[in-house]
Parts: sequence; C-alpha cells; structure tokens
Amino acid sequence: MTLTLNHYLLVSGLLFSIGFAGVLLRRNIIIIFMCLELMLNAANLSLVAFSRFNVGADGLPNFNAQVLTFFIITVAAAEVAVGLAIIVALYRARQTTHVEDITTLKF
Amino acid sequence: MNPILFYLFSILMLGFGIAVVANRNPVASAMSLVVSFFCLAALYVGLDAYFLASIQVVVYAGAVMVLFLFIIMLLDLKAEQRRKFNKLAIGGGALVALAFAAQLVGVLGSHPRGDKPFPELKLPVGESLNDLQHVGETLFSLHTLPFQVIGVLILVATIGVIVISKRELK
Amino acid sequence: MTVLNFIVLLPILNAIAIACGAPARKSALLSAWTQLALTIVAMCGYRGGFAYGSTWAVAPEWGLNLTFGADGLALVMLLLTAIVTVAAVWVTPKIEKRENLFYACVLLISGGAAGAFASVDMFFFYAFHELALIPTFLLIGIWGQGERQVAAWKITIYLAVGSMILLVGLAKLYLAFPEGARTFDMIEMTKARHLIPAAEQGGIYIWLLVGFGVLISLFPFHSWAAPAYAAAPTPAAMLHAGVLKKFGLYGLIRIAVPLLPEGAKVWMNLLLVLLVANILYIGLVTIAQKKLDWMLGYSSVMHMGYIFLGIAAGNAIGITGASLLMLGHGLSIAALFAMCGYLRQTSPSLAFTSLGGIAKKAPFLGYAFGMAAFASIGLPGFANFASEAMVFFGAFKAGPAATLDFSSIQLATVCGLWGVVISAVYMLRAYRQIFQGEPQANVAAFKDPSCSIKWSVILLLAALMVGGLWPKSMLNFIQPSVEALIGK
Amino acid sequence: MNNNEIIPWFILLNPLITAVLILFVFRKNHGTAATVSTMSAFFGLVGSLCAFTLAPTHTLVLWIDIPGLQIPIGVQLDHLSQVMLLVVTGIGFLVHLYSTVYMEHDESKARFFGHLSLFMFSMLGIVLADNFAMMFIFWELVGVSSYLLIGHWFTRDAAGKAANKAFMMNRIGDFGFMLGILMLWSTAGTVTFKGLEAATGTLTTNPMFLTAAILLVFCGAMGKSAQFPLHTWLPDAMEGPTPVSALIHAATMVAAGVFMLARIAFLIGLSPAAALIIAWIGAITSILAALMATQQDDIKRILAYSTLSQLGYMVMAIGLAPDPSGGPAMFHLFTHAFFKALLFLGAGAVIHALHHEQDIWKMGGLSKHMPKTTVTFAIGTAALTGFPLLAGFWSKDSILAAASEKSTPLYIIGLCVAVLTAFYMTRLFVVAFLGKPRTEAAHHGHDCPARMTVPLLILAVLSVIAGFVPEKWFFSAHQHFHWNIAIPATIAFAVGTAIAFKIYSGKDKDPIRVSAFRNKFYLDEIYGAIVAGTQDVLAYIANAVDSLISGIVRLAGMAAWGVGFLFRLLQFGNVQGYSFVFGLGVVGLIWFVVFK
Repeated sequence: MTLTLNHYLLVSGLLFSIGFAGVLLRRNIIIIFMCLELMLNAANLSLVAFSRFNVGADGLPNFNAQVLTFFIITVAAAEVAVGLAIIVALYRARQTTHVEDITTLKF
Repeated sequence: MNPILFYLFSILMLGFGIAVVANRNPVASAMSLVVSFFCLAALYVGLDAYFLASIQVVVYAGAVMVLFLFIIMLLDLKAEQRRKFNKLAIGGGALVALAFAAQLVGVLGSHPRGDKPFPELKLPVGESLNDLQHVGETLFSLHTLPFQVIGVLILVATIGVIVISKRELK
Repeated sequence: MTVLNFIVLLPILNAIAIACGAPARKSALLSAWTQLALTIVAMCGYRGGFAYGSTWAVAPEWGLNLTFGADGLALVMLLLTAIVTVAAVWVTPKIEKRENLFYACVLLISGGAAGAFASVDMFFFYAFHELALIPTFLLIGIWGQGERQVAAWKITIYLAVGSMILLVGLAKLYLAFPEGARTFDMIEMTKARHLIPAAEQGGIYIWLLVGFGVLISLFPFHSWAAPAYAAAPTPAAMLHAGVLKKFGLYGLIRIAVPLLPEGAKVWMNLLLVLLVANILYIGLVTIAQKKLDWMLGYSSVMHMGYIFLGIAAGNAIGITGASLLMLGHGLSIAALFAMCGYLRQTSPSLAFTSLGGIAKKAPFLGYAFGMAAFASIGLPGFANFASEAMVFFGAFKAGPAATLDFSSIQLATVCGLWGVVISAVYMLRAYRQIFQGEPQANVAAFKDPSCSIKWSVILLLAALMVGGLWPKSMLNFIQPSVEALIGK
Repeated sequence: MNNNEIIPWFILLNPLITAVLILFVFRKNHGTAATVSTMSAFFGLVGSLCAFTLAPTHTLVLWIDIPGLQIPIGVQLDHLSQVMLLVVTGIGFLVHLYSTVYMEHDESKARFFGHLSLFMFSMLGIVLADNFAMMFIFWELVGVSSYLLIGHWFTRDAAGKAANKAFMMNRIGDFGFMLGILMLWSTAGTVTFKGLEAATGTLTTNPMFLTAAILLVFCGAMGKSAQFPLHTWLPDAMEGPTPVSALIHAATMVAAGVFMLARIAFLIGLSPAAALIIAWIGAITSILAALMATQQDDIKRILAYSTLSQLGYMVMAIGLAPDPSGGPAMFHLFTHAFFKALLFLGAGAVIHALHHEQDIWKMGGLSKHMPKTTVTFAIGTAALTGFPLLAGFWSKDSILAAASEKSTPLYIIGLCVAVLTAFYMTRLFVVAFLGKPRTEAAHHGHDCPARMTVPLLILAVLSVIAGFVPEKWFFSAHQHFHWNIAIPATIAFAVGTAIAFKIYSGKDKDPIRVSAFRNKFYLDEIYGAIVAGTQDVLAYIANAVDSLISGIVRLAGMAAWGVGFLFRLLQFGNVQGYSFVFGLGVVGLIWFVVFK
C-alpha cells in the first residue's frame, strides 16, 4: 500500500482534534496552551503534506507552503513567549492557573 | 517514505498527543509534547522537508519546550488535584472534538483528489533535494516583506514580554 | 481665502487653540467678536447671488469638494450665529471644571453651525452640522445640571437617529439625479432640479422631512428638546435652540423646498397636521409646565410650528417670513435662555411657585425678560412679529381667496393664529409668577445680573428690534435668495 | 416734505422719542421724566391743533416690501383722524398734567411716565394708521402699554392678574382681527384702507365671506373696546393708577375699537348682516354693563361699567349708522371722552384725598370739603346721564335717533340704558358726595392742588360745550333735531335720577341687593370655569400624552437594554465555555457547508 495525501491529512486532523479536545477539557491554562501548540502543528503538518503533494513543473515541492510553515513556527514561538509571560503575570495576580477561576469577562 | 515508518511515527505522535491532554502532571504533559513534536519532525523528514524538520526540533522541541518547562517550574505547579468533574462539560467537549474528527473522516472519504500517492520528485541525477536552498530562495525572493514584518513582530513580542513581566516587579 | 472662510475657520481654529491651552474666556470672546465683525463686513460687501465662493477639491473622483459660498439667506443665518455666539460666550459664568474644554466646545458649535450655513456642498453641509452636534452632547453631559446624563443620552440618540434618517434622504436625493448629473453642489442641484423625476420626489421628501424634523423637534419627534434644554448649560442651550436647531429649517428651505416641490405636495397634509400639533398641542403642553426652563424648552418647540407653516406655504412670502422668523426666534430664545440661566445661578429652583416679585429686586432683568417674552409671543417692534405676520400672510395666500371654504393650509393658519393666543397665556403667566407680585423670601437677596450678562442680553434684544422695526434690513438679503431658490 | 407731511409724523414720533428718552436716559430721574413727558404731550396737543387745520394728507414708507406683500407704515390725516387726534392729545395732555401730582410720591414715577408716553405713541399710531397691518401693530402696542400701566403697581397680585387678563382678552380679540385682516387681504390684495375702498367690487362678490371677515375684524374691536363677551377685563383694569383709567380705559384706548369700526364703516355699510350683529352686540354690552353698574360699590368700578355701557352704545351706533365720517358713534366717543375722563379724574381726586379709599359707602358728604371736585363731578355726571343741552345729551340723542330709524328693539334697549345710566350715576353721586361723612377719612377730604383741579375744570367746560361742535365734524349728512327723540331721552334721564334720589338719599348702606348684578352675572366665574375646564384640562391631558410619547420613546430604549440583557447572559465568563460554543459553531458550519 502506498501513502496518499489523505493519510497525512487524516493524521493532521486527528492531531488537531486531540488538541481541540485538550483545550475544551483541561482546566490548567498551561496545558491548554500546549494543546494550542498541538493544533498549530497539526496545521503545519497538513501544509507540508500539501507542499509535497503539489509538485511543480520543475519537479520540486511547492516551497511557498514550507515558507508559510516557517512563518507559523516563528509566530508560534513569539506567541508562546508572550502567552507564557501573560500566564506568569496572571499567576502573580490571581495565584491560579485554572481557567475556571478566571471569569472576569463575565458581566 | 516507508509506510511502516509513517504509521509508527503517526501513532507515536497521536499517542503522545493524547498523553499531553490526559496527563495530570504538567511536567509529564510537557515531556509528552516534546516526544510528539519529535515524531512530527520525523513525519516532515518523510515528506522531504528536512529544513522544517530541523527547525521543528530546534524551535519547538528545544526553545518552546524549555520555556514551558521553565514556567512550570517557576510557578511550581503540582499535579492537578482531582477536582470535581463537570461531566456535562467533559462530555460536551469530547463530543465536539469527536464530531470534528468524524467530519474530517467524512470529508476525506469523499475527497478522491487526495486519495492519490505523492508524485515523484524530478531531481538531477546523483543529487539529493537541497530544500534549504529552495526555501531560502523562496523566502527572500517572493516573501521578503512578510519576512521583515515577522522580524518586527518578534521585536514587538520581545518588548511586550519585558513590559508585561516588568510591571509585576514594581 | 475669502472672508467667509475666516468666519467658518476662526471659531474652529480658536477652539483647537483653547483646547491646547490658550486663555479660554479671553480668546473665545475675541473670536466671537471677530466672527461678528467679519459677518457684518461680509454682509456689507454682499452684492447678490452666491458670494465669497471658494473651493478645495477633497475627493475629485467622487465629486466631493469643500465649497463655501453664501447667499443672502446664508448670510442672515451667519449673522444669527455670530450674534448668539457672542452672547453665549459672554454670559458664560465661571466654569469650575475644565474651563478650556468648555469654551472650546462652545466655539466648536458656533464654527460647525457657521460651516453648515456657509457650505454649498451637501456633504459638508451635513458634516459641519454633525461637527456642531458632538460638542453639544458633551456640554450637556459634562457641564449640565439636573438629570444631565439622561438628557444627554436622549438628545444624542434622538439627533443621531435623525441625522441617520437625514443621511438616507440626502443619499436618495443624490441618487435621484440621473447618472452624469449627480453632484453634491447644492447650487448645481438647484439648477438641475427638473431632472428629478416627479414620481420619486415624495419618497425622498418624507425622509428629509422626518430627518430634518427630528433635528427641529417636529411633533412627534420633539420629546428630546425640553429635557435637553433644561439640563444644558446656558451657552449650550442658547446656541442649540438659537442657532443649531435652525440648521434643519435652513436645510428644508435650501434643499427640500427648491428641489422637491412635487414631494412637498404629496406630504402637505401630513406636514400641516404635524405643524398644527406643534403649535396647538405643544402649546398646551407648555401651559402645563411648572418650571421656567422646561417651559422655555417647550415654547421653542412650539414656535418651530410657525416656521414650518411658512415653509409649508411654499410661496415667497411664507418662506421669506419663515427665514426671518428663524432669525427672530433664534435671538429671542437665546435671550430668554440667557436670563433663565442667570435665574438658575441665583435661585435654588426654577419652579414658578418658588419665584416671585423679582422685577422689584432686579428691574433690568424684569424689563429685559419682559421684552424677550413679548418678542417671543410676537409683539410688534421685534423681528418675530414681522416674520410671523409674513408667515401668516403667506400661508393664508396659499389657499383660495374670497371663500369661506378654507383649504387645509388656511385652516392651519387659523390654528396658528390661535397659537399666538396660547403662547401669550403661558408666557404672561410665567412672567407674572416670576417677576410680579411681592418679592418672596427666597429671592430677597436677588440682584440685577452683571454687566456681561446685561450687555449680551441687550445685544440680542437690539438685534431683534432692528429686525422688527426695520425688517427690510434683513429682507433685502433674504428675499432675493428665496426667490432664486423657489425659482421665480 | 412740506408742513402737511411733517406735522403728522411729528405727532406720531414725538411721544416715541420721549418714551425712549425716559426709559433709557431718565430712568432714575423722576422729576425730569415727568416734565419731559408732560411737555411732549403738550407739543402733541399743539401739533394736533395744527394738524386740524391742515388739508387731508397721506404719506407712507414701505415697512415690508416683497413681491406679493406690501405693508406700509403711513400716516393718513383725514377728517376722522384729525378729530380723534384732538381727543387723544387733548385728554392725554390733561392726564399727564394731572398725573404729575397724582403720582408725585410714586417710587417708579419715571417708569410710569415712560409708559404713558409709550401709550401715547401707540394710540396715535392707531389714529394715524393708513392700513390694517399698521393699525394691528399699534393695536398690539396699545395692548402692551395698557398691560404695563395696569400692572404699574405690579407687586400687588391683583394688578398683575388684571394686566394679564386685559392682555389675554385682547389677544383673543386680536386672533379674530388678524384672521379678518388676512381674509380681506387675500381677496383684495391690499391692506390699506384706501386700497380696500377701491376693491369693494371684489369684496362684495361673496357677501357671506365679507360678513365673516367684517365680524372677525370686529372681534378685535370687541377685545379692545371690551364688548360682550370679551368685556370682563375692563373693570379689573381699574387696578391701574386712576389717571391711566381715565386716559386709557375710559377716553382713548377703549375707544380705539370704535374708531377702527368707523375707519372701516365703508365696509360695514356693504354688509347689512354684519352691521346688525355689531349693533346687537353693542346693545347687549350696553344693557348688561348698565345693570352691573347699578350694584357696584367701588367708585372706579362703577365708572368702568359705565364706560362699558357707553362703549356698547357707540358700537351699537356704528352698527346702526356706519358713516365714514364717524356718525353718531364718533360723536358720542368725542363727548364721552371728555366727561368720562372728567369723572375718572374726579374720582381720582377723591381717592387721592381719602388716601386710596374707593368704596363709595365709606365716603359721603364730600361736597362740603371738596367743593371744586364736587361741582366738576356733578357736571360730568350730568353730561353722562344726558342732562339736556350738555354734551351727552346731544350725542346720545343722535344714537337714539339712528336706533329709532332702524330698529325698535334697539331703540327700547337704548332708552332703558339711558334710564339705568341716570340711575347708577345719581346713586354714585348721592352716596359719595351728599349726606354725611361715614368714615373718618371722609371727614378730612380736601380739594387737590391746582395742577389736579385745572384739568378737571377744563374738562368740565368741555363736557358742557362738546355737544355744540359743528355737525360736519361727524356727519356726512345733515342731522335734524328730533323732539320725538329728545323728549323720551329726557324723560328717561329724569326717571332714572328721581328713582336713585328716592332710594339712596340719606342711606348708610345699599338698600337693594341683586346678587346677579353685583357679581357681574357670574361671568368671571363662568369664564374661569371655562378656562379651567377646557384650557387647563386640555393642557393637563396634553402633558400626560406627552409623557406617554416620551414613554414610548423610552420603551424603545428599554427594548434595546432588554436585548442587551439577554445577550449579556451568554457572557458566562468561562473561556472554555466560549471555546466550546465556538467549536460547536465550527462543527455546525462545516456540517452546513459540506454535508447539507
């Protein structure tokens, strides 16, 4: 049996679902943050798969997608830094990392 | 790529992904995440994206994970106390995630265009794929402006992090 | 740059300077007096038609130009703006909080109103009015008294909705012209008025009528007026009731009357019903008021009915009278609000029952208030009488002659005449209760106002008397413009 | 401009300048104000005397001049206005002179004289007006000056109320007046009297319309000349200072309605129906007022009701004989002005001497202490009641002659009024001046200084001789002396006087009490009820409806707030909850897009 694009997309989708389930189920904000990273990486995986799938006339993968992935990784790194800083600040203010305890958005 | 390797790394990746969600201890979650990312890097290799695979290892498995661990240590987070489950919330969350996955399967199952093997790369004889060069060329020729913007973004993020952290030190 | 540009820009620039920290009261007074002087210069140099034109292209691809220009009618309105601005700045008492911002807002209202009156471009005509509305809301909300927040919200929501409806109407009007003939230039529009299909006019007119109507407090969109004027600080009440409210009427005369004559016919009976309600019904509501500021607020709503009557008449006499009445009403209500503001400063309550015998303590105030009250109920000698008479003459002439079978506008005229009786009832009752009788205990320490209030009231009354004793001085400006507008 | 044109303008503007001067310059300078005002009134009188000799002129400037509407301010000096000028300035001067004493110690004397000059200006404007619009302008201005003068002592509540009432009643009349002007103008296309005279052809095309227009214009006269049912303000107006009552509310302003009717007599002549209604309204006013006068105790009020009654007479005369030269109405106006001013000034002298005592039952025996006043008052009474050969006798006869020609019922009413007039005036004279003093104050009565007595004497002389003016002053046709009118009129006078003597001489209190007369037929109460029942209730209802409209508007605001409240419930604050909803939305969206 050969590998098709759908295999990769399925894996990517499952990883996304796992990440989304984590976001919905876990209460610890750091773990929620990790799950967000999982979701981002799932998207990256599908992008790379598409890159490999769409071989151009020159016989090479479509590197635009890889550049996009590169950007996503970069932004994700920055996001992690800012996000973790916010979490630290939040922890200092509230002494908790539990989202259930952080409900100031309520009216 | 060898399908066996693909299945191996995929299952490992998904398994450790589930471990990230399921572990009570944040440190264990973080370590599972590292493994998951390593497997993902392996999948990238299988897709002939060597540069991205190495970036994945360096940035995610390296820098990001260190940050996570550092913060977990800094905040001295213990394993979660067994709190009272809100069964409705858990059930609902799982249901949505499952529904999402099911929809995915449905979409892929009815998508014949993707149900084809990956085409072969046409490379000059005796050369391997120099993807680093191609990514670099694409990045600096076609996407220069976004690249610059990303640079600014990182700068802003750096400043922002300092500001957020500093304020608390007052 | 023409003198007209200075008239518009001066208060706006001055407002910015004051907001940035220039000495508030002094620069505001200087600006107001200069504005008045420039307006008088402009009027002296006026030789007919649209004068002092100037244009800056803002967005040529959309045909949007910042065009200024003034005909006689606009000049008279600018004169009203300038006089009321001087008086409003002059009567302003000591402001405790954020004085600079207060004066900046006052000048912005003046600048916005002047800009609206001097604009030839329909877009900026609208935009300048909005520019003047915002500081009005701020003045009521920040420096007002009583239920200022409620009143500020009420007027904001009302006028914003009115402006939106008006915007829709103006857009429809713009689109009613065939492609190629579309323009924002109101002079060009007037020239090309025959291009608007007669069948569409009714649909546009009602939007304009309701939109402008909300701004003018046409019944039943009037309930913002009295609470807002009661809550507003004195200069804001003077400027809004005296000047800014006239924008809607000016707009009707400038846009709806010349461009949509067929539309006016379609909605004539509705307009007549509403304006009679403005006169009779609001008149009765005014009689029922128990406080001076509310009564003045309602009376200003009521007098809008007469101006509408003149506009509804649609002939040169009625519209000329309506225009002159805009001047007269603006000056008289500004004078009344100025004195009401002084009474509020010095007496704990404005309820009629808690005041009495003030004329004994403050003879000047008794005289001046009496004159302003007489002016507002249309006594000869003041501009209001001359103009109301013209409105009645014009409206009555709009119907058939030599028959007792009155047409609807003639019946409306009869109702309007009865309104004159009603206005005498509430004005004289208020005057008697506040100023006549033995001085009550709580006005024992009452004194005549300071020079600045005295002279600003004198300025307003003098202008009223010039317009009343020698109406030709104003009619020479208004009448040719009106003739040009309605196309004789 | 030649003399002919300057003099009327001088007469008109002279008091205006005086008023402005006094009110703005001599505000605090009481003595100067009085002198300036009196001098100006004197110049006015001189001017009027000059004007009387001039040929009729007519000059104008356009006040409003736009296509379709020309309103001139013009002076029309003709026979009618020449005579009226004499009355106004003559009595005006005497009252000014009298006031310098009467108001000597008033603390706002300057204001009083300023307003008095303002009144002179307004009144002269009416007299000289050449068109309806100008007449309306000055009509309103006399209303204002009357308001100011009635309310001169505004710290008294009653004065303020009376001033208000006078103004309001006039406003109601003016509502009709203005409407009538509009109707005439819209048909004839002009407001000038000459223009209307030229346009009679157009006006008579629709007789109903013309009648309605005339009656509406007459509404103005009903207000100003206090005709039933708008008469109730005049007795209350007696709250003003007595010279004001003499000048404004007896001799001149209240006669303006009659003057205006005389001005448009050519129109009234075109509509017999309107003339008849006017005559009847005059007659009704006349008899009602005379009945009310019989039971009043306040000396000024008796005179006020008598004025009402006599004004009714004049209006009746206009209806009966609309003569462009004035006719019997203007004749009676002329004579009445003198003797009624005399009576009021005499009453003022009494009030002044008795320190503001106005109740006739607290007087008595004044003839001993105040001989000059008593004699002049007696002459005035005699002239009013129609004592043969005095002024009132002639003018009343001319009215009764006109009535006997046109309508028997009106003639009978006229005779009844003559009897009643003699009755109540004799009652007043007997109770106040004869008999014994009933109070302390009445013991110490004394004649007033010369500046007050001289006007009385002059007016007394005029009251005697005013009936002998040349016939052509008032009548376009030759008048015959009718014995068959003069004899019944004299009998009426004699009967009224005799009955009053019989009943009242030597009495200390009123032997007759007719509460309907005493309470003015309860008209004030009825009007009060009507005002309270209609205007105030309507105002109350309108105010309630207005709150309802505000409420509906507020309801819209409430609705927005309610919707906001509902949506606010969705903000439960749990991040995961939000993401759950978000995920649900995505799933739903995918389902909708892909699988549906």
